[in-house]
Amino acid sequence: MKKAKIHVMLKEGVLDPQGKAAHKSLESLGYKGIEGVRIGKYIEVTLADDADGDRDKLVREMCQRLLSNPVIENYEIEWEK
Amino acid sequence: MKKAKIHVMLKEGVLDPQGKAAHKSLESLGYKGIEGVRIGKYIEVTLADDADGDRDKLVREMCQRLLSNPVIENYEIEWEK
Amino acid sequence: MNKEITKEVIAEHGLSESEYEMILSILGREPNFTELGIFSVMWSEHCSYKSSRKHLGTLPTKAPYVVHGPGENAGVVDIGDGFVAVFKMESHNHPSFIEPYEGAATGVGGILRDVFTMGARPVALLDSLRFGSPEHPRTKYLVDGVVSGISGYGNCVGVPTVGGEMFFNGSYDGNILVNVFCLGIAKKDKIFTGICEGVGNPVIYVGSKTGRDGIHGATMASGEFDEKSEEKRPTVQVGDPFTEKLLIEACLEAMKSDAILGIQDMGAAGLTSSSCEMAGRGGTGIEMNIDDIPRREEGMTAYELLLSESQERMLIVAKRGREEELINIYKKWGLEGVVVGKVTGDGLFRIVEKGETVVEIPVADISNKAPIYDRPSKRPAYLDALQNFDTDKVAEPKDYNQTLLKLIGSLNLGSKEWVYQQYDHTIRTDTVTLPGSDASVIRVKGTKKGIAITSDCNPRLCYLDPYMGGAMAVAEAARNIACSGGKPMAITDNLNFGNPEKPEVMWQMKEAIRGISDACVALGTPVVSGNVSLYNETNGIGIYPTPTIGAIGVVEDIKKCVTQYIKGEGELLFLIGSNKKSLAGSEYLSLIHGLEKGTISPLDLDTEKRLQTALLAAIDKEIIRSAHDCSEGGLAITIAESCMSGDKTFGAEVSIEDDGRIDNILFGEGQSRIIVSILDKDRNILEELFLANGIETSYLGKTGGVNLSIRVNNNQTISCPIEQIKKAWAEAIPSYMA
Amino acid sequence: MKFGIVVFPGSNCDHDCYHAVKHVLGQEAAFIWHANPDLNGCDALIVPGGFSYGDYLRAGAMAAISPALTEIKAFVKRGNPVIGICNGFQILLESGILPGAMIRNKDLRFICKDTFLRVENNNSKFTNKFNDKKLISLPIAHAEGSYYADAEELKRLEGEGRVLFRYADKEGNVSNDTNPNGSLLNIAGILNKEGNALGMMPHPERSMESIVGNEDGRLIFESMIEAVS
Ligand SMILES: Nc1ncnc2c1ncn2[C@@H]1O[C@H](COP(=O)(O)OP(=O)(O)O)[C@@H](O)[C@H]1O
Ligand SMILES: [Mg+2]
Repeated sequence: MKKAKIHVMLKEGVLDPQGKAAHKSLESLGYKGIEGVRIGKYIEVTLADDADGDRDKLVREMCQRLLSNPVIENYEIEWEK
Repeated sequence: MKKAKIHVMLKEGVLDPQGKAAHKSLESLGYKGIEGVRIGKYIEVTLADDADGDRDKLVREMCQRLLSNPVIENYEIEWEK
Repeated sequence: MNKEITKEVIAEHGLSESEYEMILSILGREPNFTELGIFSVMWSEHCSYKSSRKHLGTLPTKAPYVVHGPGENAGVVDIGDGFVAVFKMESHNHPSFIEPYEGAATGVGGILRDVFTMGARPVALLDSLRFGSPEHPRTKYLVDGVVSGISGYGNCVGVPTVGGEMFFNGSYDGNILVNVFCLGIAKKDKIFTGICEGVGNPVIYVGSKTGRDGIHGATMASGEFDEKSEEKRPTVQVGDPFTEKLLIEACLEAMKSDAILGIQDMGAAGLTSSSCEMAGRGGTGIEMNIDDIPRREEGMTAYELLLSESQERMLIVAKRGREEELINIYKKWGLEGVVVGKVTGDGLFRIVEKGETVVEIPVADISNKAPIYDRPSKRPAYLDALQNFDTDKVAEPKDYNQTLLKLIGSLNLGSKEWVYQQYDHTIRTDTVTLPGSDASVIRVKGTKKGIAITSDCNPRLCYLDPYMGGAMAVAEAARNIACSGGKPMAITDNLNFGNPEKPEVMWQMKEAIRGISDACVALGTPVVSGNVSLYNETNGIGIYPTPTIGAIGVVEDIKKCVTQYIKGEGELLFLIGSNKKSLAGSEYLSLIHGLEKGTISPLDLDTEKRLQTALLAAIDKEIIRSAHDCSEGGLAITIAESCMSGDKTFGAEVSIEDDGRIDNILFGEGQSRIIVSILDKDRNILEELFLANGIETSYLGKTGGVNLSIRVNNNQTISCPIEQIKKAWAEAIPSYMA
Repeated sequence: MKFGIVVFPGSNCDHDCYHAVKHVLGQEAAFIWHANPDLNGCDALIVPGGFSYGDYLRAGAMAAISPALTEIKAFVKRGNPVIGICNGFQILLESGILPGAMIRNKDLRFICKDTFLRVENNNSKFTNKFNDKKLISLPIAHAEGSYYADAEELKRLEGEGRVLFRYADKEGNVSNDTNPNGSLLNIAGILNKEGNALGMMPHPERSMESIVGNEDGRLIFESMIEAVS
């Protein structure tokens, strides 16, 4: 549990102008059969070897306090094996 | 092979001002043992069921042409199972 | 690093055999690899101006109000009331072509540092942009990236971008131009220079850590493009405007102490050129310990640290004993400050790594013995054929309404609002004249004054006649300043050309410089700073010669500022000036007929000077309601712009008596022409004032109604709803970019 | 009266706000440094625009967790007026002083232009000087100004008269065409429940002097002065 890989995505129902724009651009480049594009953030937090405590809880807290905005975003944490 | 999950990250050695600022900010919240924070993009491209051809090649091309900036970024594609 | 110095290594560093011989004689020994790298960047075209220096020396640089001319980081001009204007223009052409967002963004960062390093607060930016033809597959992507990059950086640091230029032409398909101008304001007695003085004084490094960004960046900017340039891609730097903003505030705060003796940004060739230039100016030496340089990555060599072009870094020479105080100011702003060396008296640039000297080069020789070339020049053979083209041979259009709409709806003549709306142009609350007029005006808080700024150059005219084109760029810039109510004071030049090793390109540059020189002398606007960008050439195809001129002028009373758009119905429209023009080099001939040929209508500098003097006198009398320079697109386009570029749109009834071709009357281009609008009661004052200065005035008509109607020799030639014209004009760029 | 102007690293409208209240309106003004915020003696606060912490991650996110915000929250709790402008609005949202969030402008680009604003409530601490003026013009300059809140929250804001400004046209009509950034319900400015914290995207401090635009912005600061006295 050294590197936390965090995905932050806009909640369902919140307009994703970036995803929409990318979708449109891809279509104008000639890519047809695309159903949807969504764009979010990918954050890697690497912890020091000697950081102690419950690492998952720690990173979850970072997400809640800073890395995501619960009004508009969801996040998911995965740990690099 | 319906939903491509794409991670776009700055290349090794390219300045990541966002990650740097988030790192500092987390430290000021009192989180000590953080070695590094890197921030990139996470993109989901969902293809229509009837989109044909080599899907992986297709999405790779999209990454090269639009979704990533090959000059300073690398990308990785994973398919949702 | 002890890589062997072979012929290949020398060639890779862009050094010629004779240049290498010179290095051997300077050092009295073989250089090591790091030293070779240092000579390579310091003697690159970009840093040494080796092809242009000889000719730059002919530019006029003096006036009683010039405080610092070329040679400093930026030019400094006294504007009275205890204030100076500090300004310069710089190119970031090659990096912007490779990575438009970061290239343009770091271009903004670099020119800002040139200005605040002099102790001035940056107060305004202009961006002068040239792109390839609209049909070229990369053009849209480049426009989008460059504009976002300028917007992303400039907006974040909080400096308004208040104007610029945008021109599309096939000659830029493989080499776009991104020239950025920055204006700063400082107290006259608080100017700083990049000088290294006082043996034993500490040298302090502040700002971002050094990474492997843009190593060889300077060499890249001086090498012609070819297919292989793709491989040089990782040399692009990434900007961090947030750090730049902190650096501005920290530097301006640190400068309030009297602890700083000299300060300079690390631009092209980074630590090497900043330290060598500072020592060069002070006639001193400098010694730095490479182990102390803050770095972003492990395992960086002295070579990399010395040549890196990481952004947002500065070098300071401080008074001995005051270093802690300075470092604490930077710390307060969240920035690193580290003592990395000291000023020495031995005139050497010395780098120490782990206690061992790894570089030792005489500072004076790096700059004084830098090669200067008097490259051969030759008038291009194709010019005769181009100039001899008879523009009377082209067919006249049948429908002038359609022609007008097509022209005004083109990318070159269409509204640039799409661009400047992405730039914060009202921050700092000093933008008296917003973008969308001939020149923008920035208020100087605490005075009644304003500073008018503009950037101009018509590359097509420079291509057809580089001497005239160069002079015209200066004249147009000064004219735009005058139209806004400012007295032209001084200019900065950004000379963009192709490969100087070609005699034809050299000739273009020499001629353009000669034209700039003559115009600056005649108009009383010395050159106080500048930049040269050569090798703008891909696979042997060079850009049109593009000597971009950035100009400033002083508006004595900002209440008297004039804008280009009509203010109400019933204003009288006048054409001021001799009305000499030609189709040669016009936007009309290029867009409608696909021709860029002919002998352009010449500029008469004496007439130009009298025109501007008279205009400023009329503005001072407050009789001018609007003034608009008649440039690209000619008379009809200029009148249309006057009618629709303000908040409100007005029609106009215009009648012209003139001989010659109708398309030339409406769309022909010439110098020293201005469209003004006035109130009926001021007609006599206007006519007498210009007559007294030997300048013609012709009454054109009145504003009002919903149509733009133009009669030529009593024939209705144009009659079109002004809203329709405005729509074509406003939608040109948005619909292209959509 | 004394205005405190909070300065974060990356704030860049701080000097403009200072000029507005100090030199144009002749009030006392002081910069409040984010790291050691001393609000003693301040009657009102301005959280100015800019790019605090570079706007990296999310606009306003890092400023919202800085020590200054603890003080600002307490200041709001005590009932004192606080105005967050542009980035300041984003900070008030991120810190939870105001409800909702900002997302990127609908066309993703930064927009700098004059906008007309319909004044929806002339009775607040920030609009009491408007009398019957229902329409003002102020410039916007932002890339993330598209206001978002869930349906319930929007209903509450509307019901409690807490939507203060809406993007309109020069006749005061509010429609999709007059929405520059995709903001829900054309929202340009909102109040907290207690009515003493305002967040707005347009820049009143840029409309203080007719030589550089108009003077509509004065009304907002003058209303704050009125509310305090
Ligand atoms: N790249 C740009 N960035 C900002 N403003 C621009 C840009 N290009 C043009 N403008 C503005 O648009 C207006 C029209 O430009 P232009 O036609 O070049 O003016 P002129 O012919 O009077 O020099 C000017 O106010 C200019 O400052
Ligand atoms: Mg021009």
